[in-house]
Amino acid sequence: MIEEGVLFQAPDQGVRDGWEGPAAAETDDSALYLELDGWEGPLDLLLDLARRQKVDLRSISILDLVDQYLIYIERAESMRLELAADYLVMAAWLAYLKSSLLLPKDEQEEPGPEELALRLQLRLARLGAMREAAARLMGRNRLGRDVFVRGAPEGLRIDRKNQWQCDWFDVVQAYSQVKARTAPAVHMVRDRPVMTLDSALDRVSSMLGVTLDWMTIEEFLPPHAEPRLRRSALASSFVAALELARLGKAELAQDEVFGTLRLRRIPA
Amino acid sequence: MTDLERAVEATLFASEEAMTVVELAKHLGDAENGAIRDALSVLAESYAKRGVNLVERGKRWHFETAPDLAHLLRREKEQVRRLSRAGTEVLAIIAYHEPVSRAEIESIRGVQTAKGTLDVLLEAGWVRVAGRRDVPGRPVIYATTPEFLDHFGLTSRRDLPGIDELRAAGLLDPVDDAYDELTQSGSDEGEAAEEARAEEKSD
Amino acid sequence: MTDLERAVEATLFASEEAMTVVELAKHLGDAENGAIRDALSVLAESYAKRGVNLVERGKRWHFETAPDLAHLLRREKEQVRRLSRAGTEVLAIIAYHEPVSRAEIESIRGVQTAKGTLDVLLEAGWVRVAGRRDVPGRPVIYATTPEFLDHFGLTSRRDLPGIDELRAAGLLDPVDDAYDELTQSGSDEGEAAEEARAEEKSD
Repeated sequence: MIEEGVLFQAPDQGVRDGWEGPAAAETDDSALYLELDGWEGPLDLLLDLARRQKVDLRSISILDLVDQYLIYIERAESMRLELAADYLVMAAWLAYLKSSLLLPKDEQEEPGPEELALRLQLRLARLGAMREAAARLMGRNRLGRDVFVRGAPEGLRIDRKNQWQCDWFDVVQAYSQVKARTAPAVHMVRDRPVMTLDSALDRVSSMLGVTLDWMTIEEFLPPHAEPRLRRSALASSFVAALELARLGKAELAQDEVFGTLRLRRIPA
Repeated sequence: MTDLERAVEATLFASEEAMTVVELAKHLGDAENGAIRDALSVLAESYAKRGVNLVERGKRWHFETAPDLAHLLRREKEQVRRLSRAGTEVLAIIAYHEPVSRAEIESIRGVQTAKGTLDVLLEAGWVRVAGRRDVPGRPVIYATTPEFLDHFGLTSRRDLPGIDELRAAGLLDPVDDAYDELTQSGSDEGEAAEEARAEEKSD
Repeated sequence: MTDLERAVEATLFASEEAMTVVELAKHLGDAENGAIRDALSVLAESYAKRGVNLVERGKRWHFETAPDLAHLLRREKEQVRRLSRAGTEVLAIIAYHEPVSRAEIESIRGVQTAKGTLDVLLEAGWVRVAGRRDVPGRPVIYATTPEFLDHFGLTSRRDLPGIDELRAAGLLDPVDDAYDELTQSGSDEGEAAEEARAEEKSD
């Protein structure tokens, strides 16, 4: 009910009459009590009472306003209406303000009652301004209620289209790469001097038969072999040594990692 | 009617959303912003007296029905969200004071604001979180959106009803500032206030 | 412009559906069908040269974009994209061997060809389907288009350099070297993986 009063007010009407509070239409005091829920806090109630003075908010009588508020709260209490705490706090504060305003000036503490009254007046003016602004805003022609956009717009759509780019050189180069990549490859393997595992086995086991002493693995290699044959011989002799150790015909020793590998025959 | 005017007209008629000058220029390919702006004002002028108007809302343009025909078209039920009284007040405070924190809203209204009230405004798309105030506690601050301008038929925030008068009267300033202003001369309160107002009005 | 014309204009604009004269008359309360009809023809006339037209379709009236501006509703945006390596290779093979089937392209390239790669070439307008090969399975065969020659500045396909010329131009040699290096150090896997990546990129 309250919202409707605001929502459906014609704009000019709302501006001229100002805020139509929940009790503004009621002149009978008793009706006030029943609509206590309509106020959004004590400041709201004060504003409504101030508006009833029918004068510019800036020239309202704070003393009159305080009296009205206090009477209002008293009567509410006498009717045993339950009042929210903040209404009572405001009542106490206003009672204090009233007594201060009536006291001789030199007995005042800081801030003085005139300052407090002025600040209250300023607050009410600000709330009142926003209330009027809200009413005017809600009274405007609103989209979807008073004014309408096109009911069935066709809609705009953007289709993306690719513009592909490639040049002559790319095509020719790609083709040459395909050709090169898929051309049959011919592999030539050169004959290399190697010592086979079998010949290494023969050579190592026959040489081990000569003595019972430790011999380094290098001593088993052909003495005047060219480097590439020597590498091959080292590899196959090492494998041969492992094989002989596995068969229990030889034992291996190496004092440190990458150290000299030594071989010795195990007597049968 | 120029080709560009026709193109702008057709595009805005067909678009499901209001469009900025830049969006229009982009959609129309090689058109320049200045030319688009000229076309828009020619169109707005030529539609001014029709049943449909071309309007600007927060830098975005769209066609809408003329406000004086509201009585023929008004649809109450589904279209418009009904705001509580608290909702309308909070919305007005945000619009006239933006950006504004919840504490500032509450100090103007003199009551606490239920969380739901702000949520309704955020959900309606009329209010957005506009960052945080650089003070202790870094409170969230709120501001209005382009949809707010759209919905209430405002070209920009300067269009808010009575905003110039409210500003001139100091009614958008905090109470503390207004109090200092009024009591600057240190003389009798009433006279100082009168003088301050007189000065402001003459500005 | 009369009040009724404005009202009809606004009503049709805001309506989600096209409306008949009778529906309009009903919506506008006390208007007579004849008056509505007059208003519609005045409006249709006044919109005839605009970017938006008022048209009648099967006794129902509505606004629509002027036919010559339909292209504004569905705009095409071109974006320039470079052809992928796989795409370039397939294009080159088609150009050198046309007409050629997909299986033949794959056997020349030594890798499978993703469907997207051929689609891109068809979309670019450089390649066309040139019929079917008269062998079992009747595979589709591809050839280049006049646009291909256009784009690459060729008078005819014979302008493409031959293998001997490619070698003479040094286009084959550096590739050979690079290829040898690849196959000596790495395995076939490396090459295959690289191809697979190239294929993927083209999608």
